[in-house]
Amino acid sequence: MALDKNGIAQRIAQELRDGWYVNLGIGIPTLVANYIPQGINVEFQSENGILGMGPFPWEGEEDPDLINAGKQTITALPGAAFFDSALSFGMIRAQKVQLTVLGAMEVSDNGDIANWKIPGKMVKGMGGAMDLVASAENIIVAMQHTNPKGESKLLSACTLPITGVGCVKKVVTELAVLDIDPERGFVLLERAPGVSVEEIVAKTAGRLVVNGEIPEMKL
Amino acid sequence: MALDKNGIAQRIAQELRDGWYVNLGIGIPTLVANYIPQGINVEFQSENGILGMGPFPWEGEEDPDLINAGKQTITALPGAAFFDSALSFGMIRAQKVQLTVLGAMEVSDNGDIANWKIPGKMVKGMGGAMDLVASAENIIVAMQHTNPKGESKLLSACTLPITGVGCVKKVVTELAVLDIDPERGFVLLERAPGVSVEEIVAKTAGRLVVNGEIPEMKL
Amino acid sequence: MIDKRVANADVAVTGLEDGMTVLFGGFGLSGIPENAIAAVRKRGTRNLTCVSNNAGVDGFGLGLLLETRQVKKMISSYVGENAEFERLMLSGELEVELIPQGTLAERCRAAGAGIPAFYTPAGYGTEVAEGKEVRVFNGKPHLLEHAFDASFAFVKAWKADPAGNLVFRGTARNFNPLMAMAGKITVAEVEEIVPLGSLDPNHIHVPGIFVHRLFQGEHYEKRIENRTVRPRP
Amino acid sequence: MIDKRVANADVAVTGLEDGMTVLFGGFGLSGIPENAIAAVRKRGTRNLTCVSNNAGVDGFGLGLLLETRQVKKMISSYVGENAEFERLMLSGELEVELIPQGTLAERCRAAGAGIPAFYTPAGYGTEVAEGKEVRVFNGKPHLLEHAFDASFAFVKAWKADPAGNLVFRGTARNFNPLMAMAGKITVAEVEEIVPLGSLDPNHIHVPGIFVHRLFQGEHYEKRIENRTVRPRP
Repeated sequence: MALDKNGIAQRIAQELRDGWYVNLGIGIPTLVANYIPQGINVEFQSENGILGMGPFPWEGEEDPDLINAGKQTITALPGAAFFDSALSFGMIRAQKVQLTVLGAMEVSDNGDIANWKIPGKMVKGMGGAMDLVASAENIIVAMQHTNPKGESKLLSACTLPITGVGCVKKVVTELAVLDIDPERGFVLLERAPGVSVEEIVAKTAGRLVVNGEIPEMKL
Repeated sequence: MALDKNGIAQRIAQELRDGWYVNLGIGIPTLVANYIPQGINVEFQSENGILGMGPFPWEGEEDPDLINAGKQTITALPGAAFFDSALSFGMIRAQKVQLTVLGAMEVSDNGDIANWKIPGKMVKGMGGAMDLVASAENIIVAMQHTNPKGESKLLSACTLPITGVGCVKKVVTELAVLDIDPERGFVLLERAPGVSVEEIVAKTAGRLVVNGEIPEMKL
Repeated sequence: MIDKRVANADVAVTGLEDGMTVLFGGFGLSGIPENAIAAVRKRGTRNLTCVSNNAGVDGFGLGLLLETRQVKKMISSYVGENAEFERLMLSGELEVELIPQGTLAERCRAAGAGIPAFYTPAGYGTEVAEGKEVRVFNGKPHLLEHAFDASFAFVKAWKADPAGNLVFRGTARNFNPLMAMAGKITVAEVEEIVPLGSLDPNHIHVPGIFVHRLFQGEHYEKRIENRTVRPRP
Repeated sequence: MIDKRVANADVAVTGLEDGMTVLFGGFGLSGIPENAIAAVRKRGTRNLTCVSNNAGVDGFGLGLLLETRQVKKMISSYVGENAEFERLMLSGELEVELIPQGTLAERCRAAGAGIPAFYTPAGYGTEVAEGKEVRVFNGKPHLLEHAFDASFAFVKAWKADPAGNLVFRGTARNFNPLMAMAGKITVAEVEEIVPLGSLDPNHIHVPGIFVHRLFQGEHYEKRIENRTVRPRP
C-alpha cells in the first residue's frame, strides 16, 4: 500500500544520523521532525535564521518574532541560536548542514530538481531553494511519484525550469526509496509495503535500475 | 616654529566635523583624540573591533580583552559596540568611516602613500593600512616633513613600496598643511607659526603649489 | 555620542524621491518596518524599486505600497500569497525580479561590507544564471553576483540606543542587519529606544555607524502570517 | 542538543597532521587560543601553515610554536615585535606571506560562508596585487581574493554552552568568529562552559553548527602586550 505523507516523512527520518544539522523544506519535509529515531540527536535549521528549532508553540503562546521559513509560528529549544540571513545562508553554502529535505515537482535521473516555477502559472519565487540545492551535499527529495494527472515526476530530464543541477541524492515517494546515480539513473532501493516493483517501473519515466530482490520499507 | 607631535595632532583635530566616525592610526594620529574641538561629537573606530573607543583605563583597570589596533589597553564609552574583524573592515570598505588619519614614510604629489615596508629592513606587515587607504574617502597623513636624514617625505613619486594609490587628500607636518590635488600636486594651505614658505618649498621634493599669501595655522 | 534620533517616521523618510531603489527588512511579515512603510505611503513617492525578500500580503506590509501603485519593481526571492501583487504583475503594471534568498542576503551584506562582487554557486544552470559570468572554483561552477546599490534602507529592530546601536529579537532579525549595513541612508525603527549605556556593547547586532536615522515606531501590529500551534494537552 | 564537548585540549587537537593549514584566532595577544597552542606544541606537529593576524611574541602565543620550529609558513597582516620570528625569517627557516588585515578577515569569512572568491579594493597597485586578477567596479580597481582552505581552526571564546554556541567579550572577539566559521574542524576553547539554555539565543556570536570540538581551558594568562593607562587623578 502506498504511503501517506506521514509515511514518507517517517521513512526519510530513518536517514537521520546522530549529530546532524538538518534543513526541512515546506510540506512533507516538515513532518520529518515528528519521527526522529530514538537515541538520535539532530538540530533543525530554518533558513530565515534559527538553529535549534522546536515544535509549534502552545496555543496562545505564538510569537510574531519567532517563525520558520514557511512563516509558521515555532518555538526555540534550549541551546538555540538566532542569526541574520547572510550567516544563515553562509552556513548552508559552507555545507555545515548535513541533510536537506525538499519537496519537488520533478526530479531527473541525473539529479536535477525542478521545484519553483511552472511556466504559464503565477511564479511565487524560489525562496531559499536554489541556495540550498546548489550547496547541500546530501539532498533528499520527498514527493509523490506522479503528478495529479498520473504522469511520472521521476524523469530522464526535467520539463520545468530547474532549481539546481545534479544535486539530488535520494528520492522518497509514496511508492519507493530511490538513490540517484548520475551514471545509471534512479536506483530502486526499497518499495512501500505491498507495492510491486512493476508499479514503480510503470510510474518511473527516467532510467531506473532494479537489481535483484527489492525489499519492502520497514516503518 | 615647527610644531611638535601634539601640535600636528591638534591641527588635524580642527578637521573633525560633528557626527564623524574616525579611525586614528598608531603614533601621532592617536594623539588627535586629545584635541577634539568643543561642541563636536565624533566616535573613534579601531579596526580590531570597537566603535566608541574611550581613553586609556585608570591604572589597575586594564583589561586584556579590551585593546585598540595598536594593542594598547583602552576603555569603551557608553554606546560603544564590539564586533568581529570582518564587520570592522566591512564598515571601512563601505566608507562608513568619515576620516582616517595615518602616519606615513612617504607621500607622493598624486596622493600615493608608502607606510609599511622598507626594502632591506625587517618587514613587520601592513596590518589594516592597505584596507584603510584603499577605501577611505578622506585620508589625512600626519608625519614629519623630512626623514631623519633631512630628505623630503613629500615626493613626486614614492621610492618605497606603496600602501595605496592616489588616496591621500591632505598632509599635516610639523611645517605645513597641504592638500593634494592629483592634477597639480601638493597645495600649500597653511604654515606652522613662524615657519617660512621658503623653508617649506626647500623641504618639499614633489610638485608644490604656492598661491598668494599663505596664512599661519591657528592652534 | 552621535545621536541618530529623528522626530518621527515622516521626518525619517525625508529625501526619498521617485525612482529610487529602497531596501526593506523583514521576512514574511516578521520584522518589517511597519511605520516606515506607512510613512512612504503617506509621502506618496512613486516608481520605487523595492528590494525585500517578500512582498507583503494584501493590505499589510509592502502590500500597502503595491495597493497605491508606488512600486515600479520588486526584487524578491518569494512573492506568494498576495492577490494584488499577482494582478499587478500579470497586467504588466509591476516588474518582478526573483533571485535566490541567500544571494539576496549576500548582495546586501556585500554592499554593507564594501565588496562590489562575489561568487556563489546558487542558481548555476538555472534561469537565474542568464547573462551572468560563470566561473569554476574547486571544480564547481559559480555565478558572479554584485552588491546592491540602494539609496535608502528601512529596517526594524527591537531595541536601540540613541547612538543607533540596534538589537533584534528572534527570527525578526532576518535581512534587517544586512540591509541596515547596505543603505546609503539607513532608517531604523524600533519598538523601544533605551538610554545610552544600557545595551551591552558585546551584544549589538548593528553598530550605530550603519544607522543614519532612528525613531521609535508609534504602533506595531506585528501580524502573524501563518499561525501554527499545538493544542494544549 | 548536539554536544560538542571533548575532554581536554589534547583530545581537541586529535587529527592535526604535519603540513596542514591552521587558522588561529586572536589579535595581538588578545583572544588567542592559549590552551590549543600549548596542545599543538605538546603534540609536536610540524610544517604547519599558520594563518593568524599576528605571530605572537617571544615565548607567548604563536611564538611558542615558532620556538619549536613547528611552523613552516605564517600568513599574517602584521608580525612585528618578535625577535625569534625575525631570526627565523631572515635565515630562511620560515616563510612569511603578508596580506592586508581586512582581506585576511574577509577570506576567513568567505570560507565560512561558502563564497569561494570576492573582490576587494585593498592592495590594488601594491606588491600585494602581484599575480592577482584586477577588475574595475564602479570605476575603481579591485583585486580578486579567495577563501582560505584550512583543515583546522583554533579559536578562543569567553563562554559557550555544551552545544558549542560561542560568546566573546570585548575586542577579544576579533578574528575568532570568522575563523570558527572557516575551519573544516573548528576547535573552540572557552573560559567557561555554561549550562544549556543559559545563553540568550539572540546573543550567540557563533552558532554551535560551526564548532566541532569544545573545551574549557585549564588556565588563561591573557597577557597584555602594550599596557597603557591614565594615572589616577
